[in-house]
Amino acid sequence: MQKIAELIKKEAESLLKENKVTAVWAWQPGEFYYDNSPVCFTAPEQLDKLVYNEFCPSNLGKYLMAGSKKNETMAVFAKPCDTYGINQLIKDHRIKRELITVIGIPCSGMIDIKKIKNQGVKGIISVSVSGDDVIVTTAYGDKNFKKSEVLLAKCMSCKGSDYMIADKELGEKMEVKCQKLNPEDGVKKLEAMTSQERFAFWQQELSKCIRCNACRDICPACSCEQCIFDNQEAAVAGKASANTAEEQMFHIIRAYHVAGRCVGCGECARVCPQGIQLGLLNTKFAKDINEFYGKYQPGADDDSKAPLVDYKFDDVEPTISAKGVR
Amino acid sequence: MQVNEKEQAAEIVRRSGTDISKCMQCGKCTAACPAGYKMDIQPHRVVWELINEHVDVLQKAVTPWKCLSCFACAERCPRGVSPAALIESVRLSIIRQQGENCITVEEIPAYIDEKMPQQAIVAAFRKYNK
Amino acid sequence: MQKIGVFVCWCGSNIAATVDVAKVIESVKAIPDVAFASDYRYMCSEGGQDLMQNAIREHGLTRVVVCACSPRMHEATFRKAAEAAGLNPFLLEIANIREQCSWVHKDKEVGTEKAIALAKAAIAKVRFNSPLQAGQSEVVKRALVIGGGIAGIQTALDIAEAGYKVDLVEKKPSIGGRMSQLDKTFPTLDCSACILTPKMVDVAAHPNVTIYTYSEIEKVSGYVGQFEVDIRKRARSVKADLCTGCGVCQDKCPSKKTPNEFNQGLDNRSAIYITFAQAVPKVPVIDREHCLKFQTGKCGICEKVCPSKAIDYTQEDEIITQKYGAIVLATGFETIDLTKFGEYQYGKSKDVITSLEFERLTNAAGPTEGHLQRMSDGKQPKHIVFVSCVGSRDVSGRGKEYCSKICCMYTAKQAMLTREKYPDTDVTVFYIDVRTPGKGFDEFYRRAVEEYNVHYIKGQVGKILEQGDHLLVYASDALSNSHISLEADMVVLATAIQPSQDAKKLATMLTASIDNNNFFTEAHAKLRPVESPTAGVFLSGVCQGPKDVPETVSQAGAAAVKVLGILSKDTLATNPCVASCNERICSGCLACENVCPYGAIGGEEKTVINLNGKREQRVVSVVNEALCQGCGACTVACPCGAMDLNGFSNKQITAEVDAIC
Amino acid sequence: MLESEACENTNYNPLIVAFCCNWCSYAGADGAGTARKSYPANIKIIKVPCSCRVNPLFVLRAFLRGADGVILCGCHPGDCHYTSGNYYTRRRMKLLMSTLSYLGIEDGRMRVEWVSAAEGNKFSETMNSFAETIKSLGENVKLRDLRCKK
Amino acid sequence: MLKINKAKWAELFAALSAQGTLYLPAEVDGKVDFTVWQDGTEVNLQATQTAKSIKNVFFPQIENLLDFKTDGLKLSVEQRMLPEEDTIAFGVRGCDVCSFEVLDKVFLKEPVDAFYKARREHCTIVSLACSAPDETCFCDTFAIDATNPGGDVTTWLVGDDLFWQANTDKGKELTEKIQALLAEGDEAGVNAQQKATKEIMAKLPLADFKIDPKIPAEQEKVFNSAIWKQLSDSCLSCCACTYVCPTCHCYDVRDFEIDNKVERFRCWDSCMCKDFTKMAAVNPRVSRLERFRQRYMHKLVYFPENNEGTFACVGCGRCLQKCPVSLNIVKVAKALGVAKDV
Repeated sequence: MQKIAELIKKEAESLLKENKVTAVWAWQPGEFYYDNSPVCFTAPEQLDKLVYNEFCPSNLGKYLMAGSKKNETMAVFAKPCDTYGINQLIKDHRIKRELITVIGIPCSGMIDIKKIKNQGVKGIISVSVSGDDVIVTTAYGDKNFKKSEVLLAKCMSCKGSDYMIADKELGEKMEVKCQKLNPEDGVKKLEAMTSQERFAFWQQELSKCIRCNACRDICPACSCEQCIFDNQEAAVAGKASANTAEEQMFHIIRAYHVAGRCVGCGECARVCPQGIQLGLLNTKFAKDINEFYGKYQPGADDDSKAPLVDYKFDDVEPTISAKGVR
Repeated sequence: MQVNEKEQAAEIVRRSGTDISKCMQCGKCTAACPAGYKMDIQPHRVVWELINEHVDVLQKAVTPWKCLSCFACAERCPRGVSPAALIESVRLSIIRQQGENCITVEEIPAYIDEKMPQQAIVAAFRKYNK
Repeated sequence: MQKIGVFVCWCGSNIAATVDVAKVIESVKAIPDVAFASDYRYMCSEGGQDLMQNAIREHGLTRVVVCACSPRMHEATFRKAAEAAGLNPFLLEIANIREQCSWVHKDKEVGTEKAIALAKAAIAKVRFNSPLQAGQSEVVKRALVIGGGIAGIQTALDIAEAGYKVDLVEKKPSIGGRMSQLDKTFPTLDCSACILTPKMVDVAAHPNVTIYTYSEIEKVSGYVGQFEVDIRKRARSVKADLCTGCGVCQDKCPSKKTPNEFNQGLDNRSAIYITFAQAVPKVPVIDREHCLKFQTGKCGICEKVCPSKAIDYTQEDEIITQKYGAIVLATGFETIDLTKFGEYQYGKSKDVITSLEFERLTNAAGPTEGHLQRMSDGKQPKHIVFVSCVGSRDVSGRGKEYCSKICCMYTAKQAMLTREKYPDTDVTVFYIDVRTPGKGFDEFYRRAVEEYNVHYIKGQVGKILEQGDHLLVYASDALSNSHISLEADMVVLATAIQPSQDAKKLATMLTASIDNNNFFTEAHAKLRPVESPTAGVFLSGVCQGPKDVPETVSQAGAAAVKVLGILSKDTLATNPCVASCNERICSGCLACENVCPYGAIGGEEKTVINLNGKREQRVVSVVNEALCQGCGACTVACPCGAMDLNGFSNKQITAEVDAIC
Repeated sequence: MLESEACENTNYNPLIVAFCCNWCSYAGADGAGTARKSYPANIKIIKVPCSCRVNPLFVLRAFLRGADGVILCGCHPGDCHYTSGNYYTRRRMKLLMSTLSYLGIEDGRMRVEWVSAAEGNKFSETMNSFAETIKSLGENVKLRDLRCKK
Repeated sequence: MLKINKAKWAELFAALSAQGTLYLPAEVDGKVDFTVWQDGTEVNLQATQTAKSIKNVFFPQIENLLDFKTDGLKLSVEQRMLPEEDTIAFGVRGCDVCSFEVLDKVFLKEPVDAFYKARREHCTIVSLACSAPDETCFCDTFAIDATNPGGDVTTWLVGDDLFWQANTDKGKELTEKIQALLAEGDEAGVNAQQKATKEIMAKLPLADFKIDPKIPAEQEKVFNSAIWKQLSDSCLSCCACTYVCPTCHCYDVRDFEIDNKVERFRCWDSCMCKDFTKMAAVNPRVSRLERFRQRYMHKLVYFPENNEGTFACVGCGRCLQKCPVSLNIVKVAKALGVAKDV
C-alpha cells in the first residue's frame, strides 16, 4: 500500500502542478493510525499530508458534488468499489463527467478497527500492516491479527478489482484475500424465518436508530438537494423516531428511494454509530430486483435505465406469495 | 321432512347445486338429451316445473328414471344450469321419501362381496343412508 | 384560515334514504374551517347550484365541498357553478356519497358514518387545493376515422360536409365493411349495396376526405386536439394512380386457390384481386402470401397483362404521420368462432353455414350469383333450419353473455326472403325469444310467420347429424314439452357477433377503455353514449355494442357532431392538473423524465435559487405543461418530493389519508 | 341486511384505504354503486389520477395512521389511460409488498388489484374478499403509530 | 472506604434497584449502553465507554411535553406529568459525570427545564473510576480525573472488589440503605490502581493534548480562520457526533397530530443539520462550513465565554469513534491551535 500511496502523491502533484485540476480529493491521516479522513488538496505543498493505507474506506465521490455545481475541475482517487458510486452520481446528474478525472487505485481490502476493538483491544498507539499480518501496539502491549480476519464487512463481499469508471489506473490490480461473504446470505437467512421472527428482528435492529442520518449522508445514491425527510412540506419530516413505526418508515423509504440505485458499497452499515445492519435492507431490494426483473448492478455504468423507472409488459404481478391469504 | 311442495322444491334445487333462476327455457337441454324421446317431462320442462314448485308431477313422472346422467344437457346449457343434477336430486327425493331403499350400517356387511369396489360401497351408503 | 362550505345532496332518496343528511351537516359543522354547511334535495338542480353560489358570495367561502354523486357525474357542473360565483373552480372537491356510499350500504347508521368520513376526507383535501388555471392548447382541424364500414363512412361524410378534413383508415383493400356483404336489409328489404355504394362513392369523391385502405394504425400519441398518429399503408403492389380497375390482372392470375374473404370463404379468389365489384377504390391488391411472383419468383403475369403498367412488385409499406384533433373508432364486428359448438357440425358439413355466409349465398354478386343452393352438391335445399342465439346469451364460456341484437331480425329476413324466392322450400326457425323492438320490426317478424308461413319453434337444436345427403336435426319444442327430430337440407346458424380483433390493440394505443367483451366503453352509458372516456376519442357503430344499420348510422352522425364540437374550436382548455417541479429542491436526477409516458419532462441546466437562498447552476427537471397529462408517475419516481401534481398533490393525498385513518 | 354488512356488526371493524385510479377502478367502484353491489363500509376510497400516482409513502402513511389494510386498484396492465402508468405501479408495489413481508408485516395487509371501469362486480367482490382477509389478519399493530390513539 | 465483592453484586444491584430505577452499563446485542437493570441483565463494568452517553437518561431523545385535543372548536390542553420516579445511574465514568455540570448550566439556569430538573433531582449518580483508558480518551484535557470521577458515590473496580465511597448527602443516604451489603475496605488497592491508570494515560496518543488558550480568547480571529473551510469540506452534515455527545443539548419541539388530538414533544436536534432552527423561519447558517464552525465554536469558544471558562466538551472521545469520516473536536482544536491566522 505504501508504494501506491507514493504513486498517488506523484499523480496528485502532477495534476495540481500542471493545473489539470483545481482540486484533488484524497485522504489525510487523523489522530491515530486508523482514522484517516477525506480531504481536498488544492496546492502541491499540502500533499505531504496525503495518505493511503488500509484505513481509507470512505468513498470520495460524493464530495465532487459541490465543486461540480461551481464548474470546478477535480480529480478523485477511487478504489474499485468507489467507482460504482461515482458512476451512480454521474447518472443522477449530481456530478459532471467532463469536470472530473477519476484515478483508479488498487485496494486489497480495508481493515475494520471496530473488529479489532471488539476483541478487547484498547489504548491503540500504532498499527502496522504487512501482508496478512496486522500488529497493533497498545498502551497495554502488542496484539497480532490476521488482516483477512479483521476486514470490513463490505470488503469481504468485494465486487472485484475492476474499475467501472477510470481515466487512469495506478499500480497493479490487487485482490482481497479472505473468506468471501455473499451479502445475499444474510437476506436469505432472514427470509427463511417466520414473519413474527423477522418482525422481532427488525424491531430490535431499527429501535437502535438515533436518526443521525449518517447512513443517508454517506450514501452515494442519497444525493438529493433536500432529503424528503428534511422537507417540512412532505409530511414525513421527522428529526427523531418517536416509535417503531416511524423508524420503519424512515428505513423502508430510504431503502426504497435507493432501490435500483444502491451500488451496494456497504458504507451505510459501516458508518452507523449504532451498528444497525442496514445492508440487509438494501440487499433485499437488490435481490428482489435481480430476481423479478433480471440482474442489475447499479453503478456498473452511467447510462442504463434503473429498474424502477423501467418496465416490461410481462413483469411479475404484485400478488401475495404467502399461503392461505388468497 | 318436507311438508309441502314449496319446501320440497327448494330442497331439491339446493341439493342439486344448480341455479335454476339462470334458465331461460331455451330448450337446448332437451334438444341435446339422448334420452329425451323416452321422457314424459323434457329436461327444460323439469327446470320449469321446479321453478314453479311442481314437485309432485316430477316425482310421478318417468323422466327421473329415464335420465342417463350423461350430463349432455348441462354441457350444452348456455346458462350453466344442470338439468341432470336436478333430475338426480328429484330421484333422491323419491328414494328418500319411500324409505324402503334405505340402508343402515348394520346391513352393509351382507351386501359386500369381494369384487365390489370399496368406493361403490361408500357411494351407495351415502346415497341410500337417509 | 379557510372558509369552507359543505353542501350535502339528498339526491332525492338516493342518498337521503341511507344517509342521515342532517347528521352529516351537524358533524361537518364541528370541523374547524367549515364556515357553512347546508343540504339540498338535488344539489345539481338550479336551486342547488343557486344555494351554493349564494353561500359562496354571502359567506365569502374560499373552498367548497359537495357531498353528492360521483365526481364523474357532476364535478364539472359544480365547478362551473362555483366559477360563476367567483371561486376558482379547482377549489371545489366532491365527496362521493352516492355511488360509493348510499348505493352500496343499506344500514343507515353505517351509511351516515361513512358519508361523514368521506366528507371529512374531502374537507381535509380541499384545504390544500390551490387555484388552478386551465391552459390553452391548439386544435388540429383534422379528424381521423378508424374503420371504413357504414359507421366510419357516415361519420367521415358528416365531418367532411361540415367543412373539416377527415382521414378514413380501412384495414381491408376496400371500404364498405360488413354492410357491403349483406344482400338485403330489414325491415324494408332494400338492397344493401344499392343504399351503401352511393355513400362509398360520395365519401371517396369528397374533397375533404382522404381514404387510406389496406392500412392500419401503427402508433398513437398526443391528446385531444393534438393527436399524432402513424398510419401504416400496406404495400398494394399496384400503383393506384395508374390502375383503371379493369380487372384483367385478376382474370389472368394463375393463383386462384385463396379462400375469398369477402364471400366468407365460400369460394376462392386470385392472388391479385379486387374485393368486390363496387370496391372503393377499385384498385386490386396482391396478396403476397399467395402470389407466385412473391413466393417463387416466377410468374409476373399480371405485370405483363396490365394495360396501364400499374403493377409494382417493389412497393413497400409506407408510414404516414398525421396530426388530428379528434379520433373516431368505427372498427365494427366479426362473427364468433364456432369451433366450440361441435354439435352443429359447422365446418364439418358444408351445408351448415352461418347467416353471414347465407347472405353471400343469396347475394346476386355472391359465389352462386344469388342462387340458393347447397355448398355440398349445388342442389336447391328443400328444407332449411335457422337456429337463432348461436353463441349469444351464453354464459357457459362457449359464447357471449350478451344478446347480439340483430339476429332475430335478419333471421326473419332470411327466412322470409327464402320463402319469397323459393316457395317450395320449408323454413323452420328455432328461437329462444324473438326480440323485435324497433320501428316496423315486429310487423316484419309477424309477416314472416303470417304471410310467409315460416315455422317458428321455441326451442333449440341439440345435435345435427349428417345422414346421406340430409342433415338430421335433433331439437326441442319447449312449448309442447317434446323432443323432436327433423330432416333438413341446410342449417343456418345465427352466429353471435363480437368486436373486431383490432379493438383491443387500438384500445391500448388510444388508452380508450374496453369492456370484458372488448366492446369500447362509452363515457356514460346514457348521457355520453358516443364518447369514450378518453377526451377526443369517439365511438361509432358496433365497436361500442351490437347495433343494426339505422342505429349505426345515427350513432355515426352523433359521433361526427361530437368531433365537430372539437374541431370548431381553435383552442381547448387543457387539464391544469399537471405535474410541476419545485426547482429549489429538484436534484436533477431525472428519474421523472425516465417514467414520463408523454415525453413532457426534460432536464435543463438552469440557474436556480438553492435552499440556502443562493443562486447556483444545476440540472433541474422542467415540465412541458402542454404535453403533461397528469398521470403522476413522475411524482413517485422523484425521491425528494420536488415533483408534485396539481390537484393531487402529496399534501392533498396525505391529508386525505390522515382524515380517513 | 346484506351479508357484507353483517360482518360489520361484530366487534372488529377493519379500516381499509383503497386507492383507485380515476379512469378504471374509481369508475369500477362507481359501477359497483350503480349496480348496488355492496361491500363493507369501512373501505374508503381515495381517488388518484392513475395508480402510478400512489407513492409508497402514502401506503405507509395509511398504515402508520391506523389503517388495517391498504388496497391499490388500477387499470389492467396494458389498459392504462396513461399507457404505462400501471406498469410502474406494478414494479413499485411488488417491491414494496416484498419488503413489507421481509420486515415481518403480515402478507396480505396490502394488495394490488386491476379493476377496469366495466368491472363493478369485480370491484365489489375484490373489496369483500380483501375485507375478509384483513379481518382474518386482525388489527394492524406492527405498522401503526400508536401516539394519540392509545 | 467500603467494598463489595463480585459474588454479592447481584444482591447489590437488586438492593439498589429497590431504591429506584437502576441504570447501568449492560451489554445488549454486542453493544454496551445504559440499561434499566433487571434480573438477568448482562452488566458490563469493563467497557471504557457506553455507546450512547448517560445524557439519554436525563434528557431522552424524545420527550412528550403536553397533549391537546380539539372538540369541535374547543381546545383543551393536558400537561404531561413531570418524571418523579427515583433513579440511580450506576457505573458513570468521570467524563459523563462532568457532562452533567455542562448540562446543568444549560437546563437548570433560568428558565429552568422542569423535566430535566425533576430527573436530575430524583437521580443518585454512582460513578465508576476508569482503570483502562482508551486511545480516544482525553478527559485529562479538561482536568477531569478519570480515576476519581466524583458523583454522589464514587466506586472503583479493583480485581473482584468494587470499592465504594459516598461523596454527598444523597450518596450517603443511598449508602445507608445498602449498608448491610458493604464491608470495610482498604484504600491501598485503589491508590495503586489510580497510579497505574495515570501511567497508562501518559502513554496514550492524546496524553499531551491541550486546547490552545488562544482559541477561547481570540473569538473573532478563530471565527474568521481559513481553516474552517478545509476542515468542513469533508464533513457529511450528519449528526452522529451530536447525538453521541454527552454535552450537546439542542432540541426541537414538534407536534404529532392525528384527527383532533395533538401530542407535543421535543426531540434532539443538531446544529449540523440543514433544517436546524427552521421554526424561526430559516437556518441562518446555510453552508456546511457555517454549521460545522458553529458546533465547535459553541463548544470551544461561546460556551466557555458564558460559563466561566467551562468547555462544552468532557473528552469522552465518542465523536472520535463514531464520526463516519473521522472528523472530531481534537482534530479541530489541534488545527486551530497551529493555524497561522488565529
